[in-house]
Amino acid sequence: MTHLELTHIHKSFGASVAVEDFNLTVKQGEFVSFLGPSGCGKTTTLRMVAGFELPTSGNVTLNGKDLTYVPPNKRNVGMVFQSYALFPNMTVAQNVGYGLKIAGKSKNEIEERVREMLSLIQMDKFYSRYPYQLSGGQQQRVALARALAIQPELLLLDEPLSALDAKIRFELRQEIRRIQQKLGITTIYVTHDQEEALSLSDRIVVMSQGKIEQVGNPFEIYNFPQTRFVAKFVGSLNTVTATVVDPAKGIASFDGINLEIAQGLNGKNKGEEVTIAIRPERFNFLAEQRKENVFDCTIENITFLGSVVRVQMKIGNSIFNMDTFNRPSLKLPNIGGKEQVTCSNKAVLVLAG
Amino acid sequence: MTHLELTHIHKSFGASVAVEDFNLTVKQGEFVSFLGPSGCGKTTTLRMVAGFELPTSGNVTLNGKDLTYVPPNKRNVGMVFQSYALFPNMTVAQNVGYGLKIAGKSKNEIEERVREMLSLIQMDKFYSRYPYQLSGGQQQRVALARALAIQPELLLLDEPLSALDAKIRFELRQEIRRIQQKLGITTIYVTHDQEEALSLSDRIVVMSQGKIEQVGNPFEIYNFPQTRFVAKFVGSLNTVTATVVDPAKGIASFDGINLEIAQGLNGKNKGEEVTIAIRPERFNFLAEQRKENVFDCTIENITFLGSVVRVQMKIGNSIFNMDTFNRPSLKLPNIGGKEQVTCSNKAVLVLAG
Amino acid sequence: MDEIMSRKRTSFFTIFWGILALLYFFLPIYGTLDFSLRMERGILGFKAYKIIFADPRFWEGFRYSVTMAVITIIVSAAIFVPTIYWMYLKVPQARPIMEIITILPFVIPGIILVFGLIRTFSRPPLQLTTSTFKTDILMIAGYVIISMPYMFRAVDVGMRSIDVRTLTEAAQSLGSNWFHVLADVIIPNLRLAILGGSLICFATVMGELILADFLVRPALGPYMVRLGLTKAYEPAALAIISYSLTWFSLGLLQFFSSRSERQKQQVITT
Amino acid sequence: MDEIMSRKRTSFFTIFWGILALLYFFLPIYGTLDFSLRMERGILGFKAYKIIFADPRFWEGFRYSVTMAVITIIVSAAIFVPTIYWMYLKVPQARPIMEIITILPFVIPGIILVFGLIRTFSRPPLQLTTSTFKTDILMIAGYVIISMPYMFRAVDVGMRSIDVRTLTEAAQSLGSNWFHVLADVIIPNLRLAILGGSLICFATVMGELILADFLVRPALGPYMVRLGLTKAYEPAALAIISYSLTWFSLGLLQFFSSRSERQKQQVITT
Repeated sequence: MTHLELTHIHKSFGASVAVEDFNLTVKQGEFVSFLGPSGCGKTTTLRMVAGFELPTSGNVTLNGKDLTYVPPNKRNVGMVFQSYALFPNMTVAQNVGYGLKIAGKSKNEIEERVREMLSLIQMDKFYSRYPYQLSGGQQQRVALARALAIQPELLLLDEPLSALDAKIRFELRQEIRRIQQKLGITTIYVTHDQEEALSLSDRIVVMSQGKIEQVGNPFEIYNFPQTRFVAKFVGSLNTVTATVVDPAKGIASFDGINLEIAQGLNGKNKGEEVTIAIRPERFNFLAEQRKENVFDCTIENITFLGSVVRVQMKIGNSIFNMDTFNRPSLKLPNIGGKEQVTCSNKAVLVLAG
Repeated sequence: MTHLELTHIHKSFGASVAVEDFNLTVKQGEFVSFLGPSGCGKTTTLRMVAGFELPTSGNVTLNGKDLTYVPPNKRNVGMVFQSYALFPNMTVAQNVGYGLKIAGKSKNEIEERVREMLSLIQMDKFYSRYPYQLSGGQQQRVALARALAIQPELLLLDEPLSALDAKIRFELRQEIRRIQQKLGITTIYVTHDQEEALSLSDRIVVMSQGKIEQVGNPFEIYNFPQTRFVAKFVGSLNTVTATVVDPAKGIASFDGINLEIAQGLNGKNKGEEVTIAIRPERFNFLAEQRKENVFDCTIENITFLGSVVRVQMKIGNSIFNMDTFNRPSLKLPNIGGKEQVTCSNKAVLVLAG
Repeated sequence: MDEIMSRKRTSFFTIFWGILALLYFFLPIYGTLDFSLRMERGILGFKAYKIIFADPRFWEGFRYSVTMAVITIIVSAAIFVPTIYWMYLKVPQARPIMEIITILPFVIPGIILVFGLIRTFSRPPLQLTTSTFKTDILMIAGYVIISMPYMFRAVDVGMRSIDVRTLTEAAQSLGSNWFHVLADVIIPNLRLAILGGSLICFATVMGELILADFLVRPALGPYMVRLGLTKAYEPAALAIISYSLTWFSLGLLQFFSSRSERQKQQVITT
Repeated sequence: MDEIMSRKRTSFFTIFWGILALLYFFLPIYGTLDFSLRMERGILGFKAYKIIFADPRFWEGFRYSVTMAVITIIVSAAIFVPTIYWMYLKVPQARPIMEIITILPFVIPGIILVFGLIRTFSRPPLQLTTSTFKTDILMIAGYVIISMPYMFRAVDVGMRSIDVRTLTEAAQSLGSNWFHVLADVIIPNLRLAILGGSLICFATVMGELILADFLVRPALGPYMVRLGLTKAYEPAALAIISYSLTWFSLGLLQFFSSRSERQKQQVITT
């Protein structure tokens, strides 16, 4: 079932290393995202899959066939670009049909396939329009249809939504997922937007400085980040340096306050320093009687973020953020007031590196 | 305490109306945001306050002085632009000191004030740098310092964070609020980003198509939207058309399912159609025994959005979204499974218009 | 009220500059036109034009210059379109060098350029002035150099307005080879730019004087000068004919560009 | 392996075109240089140069053309910088018209333009050919037109690289009036563009031939042509002198632009 395989991919431009020892196996029909900040090598990796860049070493294999040195126009890979890249001189129909025309298909066949693709993206009516007559979101839909029209073995999307407005981005995201699932096409999606990656992907490859940081499904990536980078890049996070008190029971302390950690502190020594992370939404105001992880805090600031209210609070000498949903019945504490907050011992992460 | 007053401002460009009967009173030291989609007239209104546009009718009054026809260079109003607009030929210090130089201040006075401003934005070390040597976020800080150096009576910010990355946007947002509160300067902030407006402002003016939709503090705007536009634009929302069943008790029904509405349906008649809105985060899986607003639903889809998990469900024949915080312990239902969800009767909004 | 004033001031300045430009450009043209029609004392008539159109040397020069101009355009386009495309795609860092090279004909006085050409190619080993055919090759080479800045700039601006690299990659990922990329995607989107460059090229060659004069070829430029030194009314008529041709070309260009200007802009802004 | 091939191919093409361009441009120059040094049979020497530098008419022409060029540059800059600024700020929709107007001197053959000018201004009511001073005014007017495309384009490109409107508003909100906006913000950021336009302007005027010839003024262009018709080695030397001047100017321009090119680019990309 392995469809696409990248083995020991390495790419350098002169002295600078863009991608380092990249290994990944993608299953037939899987939706994989490359997530990372700009310059992390995600786009370079995608371009090596597309054939626009050649790896310095390593191999790209699709369906068991080595593609590493196959030119891009012989790969049968569909590509969608951030800038849409529709051909301005062609109508929507001509754009969508271009790959079929190049492949030498008959007029009828092209016509039929174009109609089918336009109906898939729900843009039948735009058949004879030119790209400049379309909005950005519509152009990107057409670009998607164009890439899919040639029935590629692989669909590559390079930050396809970055140039669009928030509302259209949200809509088109759902559209992409719907079409991908309907066609069952193996897809690689490059993005720097964690929400896009989390909401779209079967699996996410988090990258930083040319290296893979973590590969996992959205739930794993968000809730069990394996490195400090992943924890910081995906979602927001409170971090604090704590000292190991009891490795066996999983207790560490900061500012003289003890913390219980469900995952434990195996392999750490007493007195060793560890980085502890807690997501803001894992805190709660103390509602019932509890013993573990109850903290006295002073409220520093309260900020509305829309559906979420962020409470900034001081526990010991450290500042933490707590997120709660914004609701009219919410009784917000006063700034400067003393409160008690708690978090589950499962919510406390110990970060590597 | 009224500081800035806009009365019956009207602006048209040829036949098209950009701003219509805009009335607003801003108190000394208040932070007011203009929030709305592009083309809603928010920037035009700001530009009339700055003096770059003249209103077709109406008046702009600052500290009791009519500014309507005063040219922009005589207004003593600080302005920060989306594109930073630093003077490329001047160093950071020269940029910040430019307004003082124009005002004919002495060299020593300029020097002192520039140092003070640079320390306020924590960029003392960048004194002799040129704009091209700074990142976008740093440039915008300098632009802020430049606008504040002349000790303006009013600070105007026109989408100052739109050109920046998400992480820097978040940081600089807090920085702007900190400086504004420290100096106590009356501020008008134009944005299309609801999160920015909600997190920064004392009051928000929501605009659409040249008209004010609602004026209120962030809590009011989010939790008690007065118009359908505000409800849709700020936060995400489930809407459904329901029929009034019992105006007195506040009961309406959709797809044969009854809904209890705490705010009531006064003034509506039985059988009348109303638009009902519920925010996704107001739904919960049924945990305890309840009578009102318990719905049988079928789970349609589950999407990770980072800290939030969005559950798409069908109640009757209508699709609703429910948001819950993403936590490892969360027991997510199966897609296609039957569940019971509930929401408080206070969570049900009746939209006007 | 103040706004009305500001509006008025704006349009005052616009009109002021507009009238000044009109006077500056069209007074000479009007003068020439008026003069060209006065060959027969006391009446306005086309006598000067009739004389020119009856002169076989005019037609010879016209035909020769048109032929040269068309060949120059074809050679220029064939050289510059693929070269600039290649530069955009593969060696964008070569742009400053290309700019300097193509600005040279602006900067180096025309006479000097011509002297250099003639000096080099009228002696062995590269003697090109021995037959009219070889001389015409030299003419074309010179014209290509002289018109290079226009062609380069026009094509360069055209290339810049499309995203050459991404369009190429999009076409490649759909199965296109280099030939198809150029023929289907790049050239159709440069049509207007190439047309604009060609028209200016055309006008330049039609009016070129020194090269044709020194190489003793029957082009329109030397004919006009000779006419100007010996006759009074005919050169004026010739000037008007040349103007009309130019305006006609410019009109064509404007017609095509305004039709697709909106396209381009919208593509860029969306 | 394939990549190495592709790399090789790229550099092969680059080198190929580079050599072709070098030959095309520098073979004539080399030929001219070589020829100019051979005035004395059998030895390479600077005799032709000495003759030119000893000729008072050369110095007269040189001085006259430099003066004209400098005045032309000042007049052009004084006309175009404020006009283009105004256009960017208030009437951006006038841009196509401005482009057409400023492209005219490219498109209208030089001779025609000169004919028109002379025809109009050598008769009442605007007779400007009665004294050398008035004729010089006419020369400047002509030069400004001829060099207009370069000056307009250079300043236009410069304006486009800065955000004229926002910078103006930023300066205004800090208390600047129009004069200060231009002097403190706009012109300093256009220095390079104005310099570039001025250099091309300079080269154009230095090499201009027809206008000076027809108005019988002692410019360098007609001097060169006269020399070319009567002498053999001196024109070659003159060509080399002119080349050197030009390259020196271009070098200056390149020096200034490469120093601030990085600035500009970084400003744009951030």
